[in-house]
Amino acid sequence: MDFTFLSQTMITLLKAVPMTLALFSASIFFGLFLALLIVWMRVGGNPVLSAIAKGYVFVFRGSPLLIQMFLVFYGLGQFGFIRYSFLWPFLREPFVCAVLSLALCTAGYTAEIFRGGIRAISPREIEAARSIGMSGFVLVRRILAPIAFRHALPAYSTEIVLMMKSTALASLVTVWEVTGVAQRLISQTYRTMEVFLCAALIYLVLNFIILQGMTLLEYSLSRHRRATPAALKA
Amino acid sequence: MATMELIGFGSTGWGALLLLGAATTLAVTATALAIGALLGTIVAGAKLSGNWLLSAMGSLYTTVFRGVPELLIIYLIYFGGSSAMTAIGTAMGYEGFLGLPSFAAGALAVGIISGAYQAEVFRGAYLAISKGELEAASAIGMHRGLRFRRIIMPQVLRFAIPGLGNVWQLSLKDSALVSVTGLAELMRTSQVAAGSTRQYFLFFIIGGALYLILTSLSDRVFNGAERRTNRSMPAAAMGQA
Amino acid sequence: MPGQTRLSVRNIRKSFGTHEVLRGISLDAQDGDVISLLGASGSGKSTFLRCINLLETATSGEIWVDGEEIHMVHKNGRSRPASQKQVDHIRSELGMVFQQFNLWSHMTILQNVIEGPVHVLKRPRAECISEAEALLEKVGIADKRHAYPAHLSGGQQQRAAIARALAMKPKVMLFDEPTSALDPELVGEVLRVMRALAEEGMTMLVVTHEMSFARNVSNRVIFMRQGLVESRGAPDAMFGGGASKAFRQFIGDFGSGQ
Amino acid sequence: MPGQTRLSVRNIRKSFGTHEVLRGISLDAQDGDVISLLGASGSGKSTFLRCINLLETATSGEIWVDGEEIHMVHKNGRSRPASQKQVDHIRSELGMVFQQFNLWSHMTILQNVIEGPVHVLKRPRAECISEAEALLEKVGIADKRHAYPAHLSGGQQQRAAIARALAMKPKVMLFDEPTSALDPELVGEVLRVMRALAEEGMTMLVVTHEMSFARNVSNRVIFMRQGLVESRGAPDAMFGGGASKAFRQFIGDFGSGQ
Amino acid sequence: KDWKTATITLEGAYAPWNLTNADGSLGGFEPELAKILCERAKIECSLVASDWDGMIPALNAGKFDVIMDALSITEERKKIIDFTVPYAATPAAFATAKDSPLANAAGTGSTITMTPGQSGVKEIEALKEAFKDKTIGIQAATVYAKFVYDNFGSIAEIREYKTGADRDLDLQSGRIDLGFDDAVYFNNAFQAANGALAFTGPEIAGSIWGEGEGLGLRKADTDLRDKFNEAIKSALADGTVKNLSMKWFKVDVSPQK
Ligand SMILES: Nc1ncnc2c1ncn2[C@@H]1O[C@H](COP(=O)(O)OP(=O)(O)OP(=O)(O)O)[C@@H](O)[C@H]1O
Ligand SMILES: Nc1ncnc2c1ncn2[C@@H]1O[C@H](COP(=O)(O)OP(=O)(O)OP(=O)(O)O)[C@@H](O)[C@H]1O
Ligand SMILES: [Mg+2]
Ligand SMILES: [Mg+2]
Repeated sequence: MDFTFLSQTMITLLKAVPMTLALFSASIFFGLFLALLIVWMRVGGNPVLSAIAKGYVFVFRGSPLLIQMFLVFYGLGQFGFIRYSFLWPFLREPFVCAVLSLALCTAGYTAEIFRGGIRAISPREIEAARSIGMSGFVLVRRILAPIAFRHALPAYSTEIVLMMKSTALASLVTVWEVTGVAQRLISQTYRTMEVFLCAALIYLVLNFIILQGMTLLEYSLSRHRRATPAALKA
Repeated sequence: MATMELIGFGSTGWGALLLLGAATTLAVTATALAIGALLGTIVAGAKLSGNWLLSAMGSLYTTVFRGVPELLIIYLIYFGGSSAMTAIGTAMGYEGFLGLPSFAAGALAVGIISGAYQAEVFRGAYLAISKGELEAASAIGMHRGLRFRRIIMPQVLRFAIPGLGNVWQLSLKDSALVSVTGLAELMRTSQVAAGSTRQYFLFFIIGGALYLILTSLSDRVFNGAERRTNRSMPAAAMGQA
Repeated sequence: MPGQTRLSVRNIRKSFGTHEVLRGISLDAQDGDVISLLGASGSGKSTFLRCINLLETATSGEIWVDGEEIHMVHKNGRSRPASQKQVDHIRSELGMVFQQFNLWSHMTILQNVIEGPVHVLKRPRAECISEAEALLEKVGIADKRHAYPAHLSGGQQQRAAIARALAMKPKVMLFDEPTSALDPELVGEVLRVMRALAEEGMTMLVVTHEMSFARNVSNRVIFMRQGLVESRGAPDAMFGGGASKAFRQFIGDFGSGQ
Repeated sequence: MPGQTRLSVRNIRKSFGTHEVLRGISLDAQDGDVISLLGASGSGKSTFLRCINLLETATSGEIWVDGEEIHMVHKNGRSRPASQKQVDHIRSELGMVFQQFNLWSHMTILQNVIEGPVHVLKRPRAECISEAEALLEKVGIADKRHAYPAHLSGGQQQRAAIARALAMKPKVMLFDEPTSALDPELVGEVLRVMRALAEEGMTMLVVTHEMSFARNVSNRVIFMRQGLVESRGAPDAMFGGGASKAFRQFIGDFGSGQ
Repeated sequence: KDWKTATITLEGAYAPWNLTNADGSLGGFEPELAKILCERAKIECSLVASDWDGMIPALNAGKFDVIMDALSITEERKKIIDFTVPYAATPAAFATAKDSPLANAAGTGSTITMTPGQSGVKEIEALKEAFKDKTIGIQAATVYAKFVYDNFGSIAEIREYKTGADRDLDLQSGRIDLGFDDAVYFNNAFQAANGALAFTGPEIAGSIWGEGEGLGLRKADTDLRDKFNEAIKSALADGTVKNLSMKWFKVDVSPQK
């Protein structure tokens, strides 16, 4: 084992971590909003909106992110009307495009995950809410969302971890995050395994922290299912 | 016109190669899903077992294989696997190189990853089963295995189908990374076609469309399964006012 | 105030697939009316209550709450309420206690009870909490207010469900077997609570198997059979032997015994 | 045959956290014994039944079924059964009807009923089906045999749960409020079924709020209060006024009225 | 080991060096050259396509014996694998949109020669003046990338792409102003861009780009390397490489020495 090489590699890669985190948090943030909008369209009962949401999920969940990102970044620039529109100053920026395509993609997945969570809610509890006059937003906020979120949490933490790894594709559009830097190092040094192991370690640590956080969240949100209520213990 | 020729099935058309790529992708993904189902069941069982050692091992598996970039796992299995096999071969007196075939290495790698995701899906589905129904099964003396087969499995499948649909999608796309093993699946075929003809947008769009076709086929399968398992659920509580 | 019609149902029908569960049921309830709904298992009692607050949409028929008709639209052979707003408003005036309790599993008992007042009626939280505690006291589970539903006994859950419905201070209450999981002592107590509510003028529709309640607390009895009203009348008349043969057979011992 | 001890419970205790729900309960039941378990809501009746068939593990105490002791191991202050095999075997001889029914939601009613006989007792399927149909006929829901639990009324679900437990032909039956969702006519019928079972020699432990059952069908009554047996005795003695003050208050009207 | 057979890998998607035909067969400059080299070395070769990313590890893992994929001979790579003598060496140049104000910068059409580490070349100084504050796109981790960083890093914004093709698309859409790469590669790219792109400034040749492109082999296989060295030398000497080069690149890429 060549420790000087490993430590140098590690330092180089660590410098790219802030970029990875920036891509990650921005795309999770916007993706979540978009996903909520899509779920709302999907289950809201309006057939037109529901069909649009279905189509969205189909396209963004069904095709590889690599292709989506390529088309968003390189494809949009091929159209004159976009190049000369007010959007171009934004779309010109690689970071914006990377976040845009990451968020568009995760929104499709997240929407499906939350829809699954909603399906798992006991119909009886929904009825009880309707019977006191809850509907629309209040019903969602007070009953559906908390229960659905709790059900969806394991799948959603998976999706978040996936997003962390998906940021790796951003080097395709000249945003150099951890994986991109690792690949660049590899094409300079050809020590594939060592460099990749360092990168893997970084992702593993980042994801481990996220998963641990999600597990804690899951635990604190499932007090009602634990055998003995904490209140009775102490 | 030139476009139609490029994606057609004539001597200058890429149609046949792209379809072959799609079929390879489908085969890799399906094999991986089967491997993953087996691993996922075992790992989910370990995590739910209540035995701390087993559940720690299960957690380790899901954390590592979800947390480490897929590409690396594919590398490890493809290159690491053949180094190991070559070493064993040499020890047994065989001269030269022994390798996992690309397809086997790719499907195994994607399967191991998919196993981590399926484990989480199964675990979530298990937790969604009504406790009362499990108690009712214990109360008539169903032993573990029977309870698993008769009560847990059917309900886990019911709750897991949407999640499995997601895992299928993931594996479909992870299979695109298998191209580093030299397997000509859909993604690599699209890239080769794009690079050889310099028609990048055309072939990426065609590639994307073929992925969507694969998705819609698999969606049909999963939706059908979902509908069938939903017969026993009360009429849609969500749909109406 | 007395004599004002709170709830009026006209010729409600409901089918599940080809199975017609309700075959034309009508009913009027004034302020302070306590109506017992009796009937064999599967005769459609729960379905009838669920139709009134629109958890099921009746295949046909009219429903008026507090003088206001619930508007329905009919399309492709299915009907649904015209305005969600109206439905929400009406539901907040109709309390419901479910046969299976349907408590929200992710909330403690106290949270279950204040949920409606705080988030639907938008009343101040502190006020709702003190009212809720009084209600829980009344039904005898104040000590369980921070427990989750899964940790309660059947009877405790049922009482929590009653408290949750009462916290909304509805004008009309729909009870689906509100004492099924209770012991005789508690039954007596819950019935006392209900009697007091009736005296305060609350209108109540109660599905029950508790004949003593039907006889002693309610002022009208409706006996359902196979989706139709088989007979109806004042409790004394019904239990006094003046009712149909089917009803006499239904109440069995209870009719003859006393 | 008479006189053989089927079920014997010695000094069972059970705590949830610091809350001691059962504080030392003992019981012996012979062939054909029908024991009514009465008690206020929250007094620990369901918990007691659940401890007997080990759905909850008692904190301490001994349980003997059909002369066989259930072996327990104690480790780090927690106890659990020593042999899962023994537990499974014993459970197949102990029938249980749950307060919340707990039907398997992914199976039709008929499938629910034949599940145990076919897959636990490994009896021929055709035979089980015809027996199951006879049982469903007996409890009056034969027409619902191909429906799923979610599509049944409360009373129908409860009867399905009873049929499911009986299909196992257990030596001892544990009933948790088996008639709570039933109308008086059906209550009468279900009690008739239970009386017939008792005559065939089945041992039964019945949590009930149905005083007429306790008085007329059972041969022993146990009254629980705050996790202890407050009083026990023959029904005539208990209801005849010889019982404790707490019991007299508990049964209220029923005691005085008749 | 007695080399009767060998497996040669290439990407099959880097036209015109190597490409895949629609029927799945491999074509381009390198596959045709490979055939000739193997004949001369008396080795039966089989060509397999594989992914660029996994190529060098796969070579060392033993999946194939030779890499022939426009692989530049560099010091870093020499640490991991062995190279034959070069069979090609190409100049590099800037490209820009034909209608860009940067088109036809000073020296367009001429060729200058540079050595490693050389600075103060007057043509380059002129370009620095012209390209001030512009954005230059390069392919990451190439010798060209190092050159651009060294000479233009202080005056222009540099953006790194994973592939040259991606960079060309951005050059067309105007997201970047200039690209810098292998001139032979650009020649081919300009055709695909339908004449929207053009060279600007002089072509830069010489030892600054290293020795050129050679075959990559495992370090242990020196005998195989020697066989191919002989074959390459003879193919260079009798003009075979030049003919193939004119066919595929329209210019001669054989190393000048
Ligand atoms: N899982 C649990 N965790 C904590 N407390 C529990 C749990 N299950 C039951 N309890 C508490 O134990 C006590 C006894 O409950 P149990 O269900 O045995 O009562 P019960 O006698 O069956 O009452 P009911 O007639 O209302 O069904 C109750 O106070 C209840 O809150
Ligand atoms: N969602 C449903 N789908 C199909 N059939 C249903 C559904 N809900 C109820 N039914 C049927 O409608 C009939 C009436 O059910 P309902 O629940 O109204 O009876 P009930 O009078 O409340 O009986 P119980 O006293 O047993 O609760 C029953 O035969 C039941 O099987
Ligand atoms: Mg009902
Ligand atoms: Mg109970």
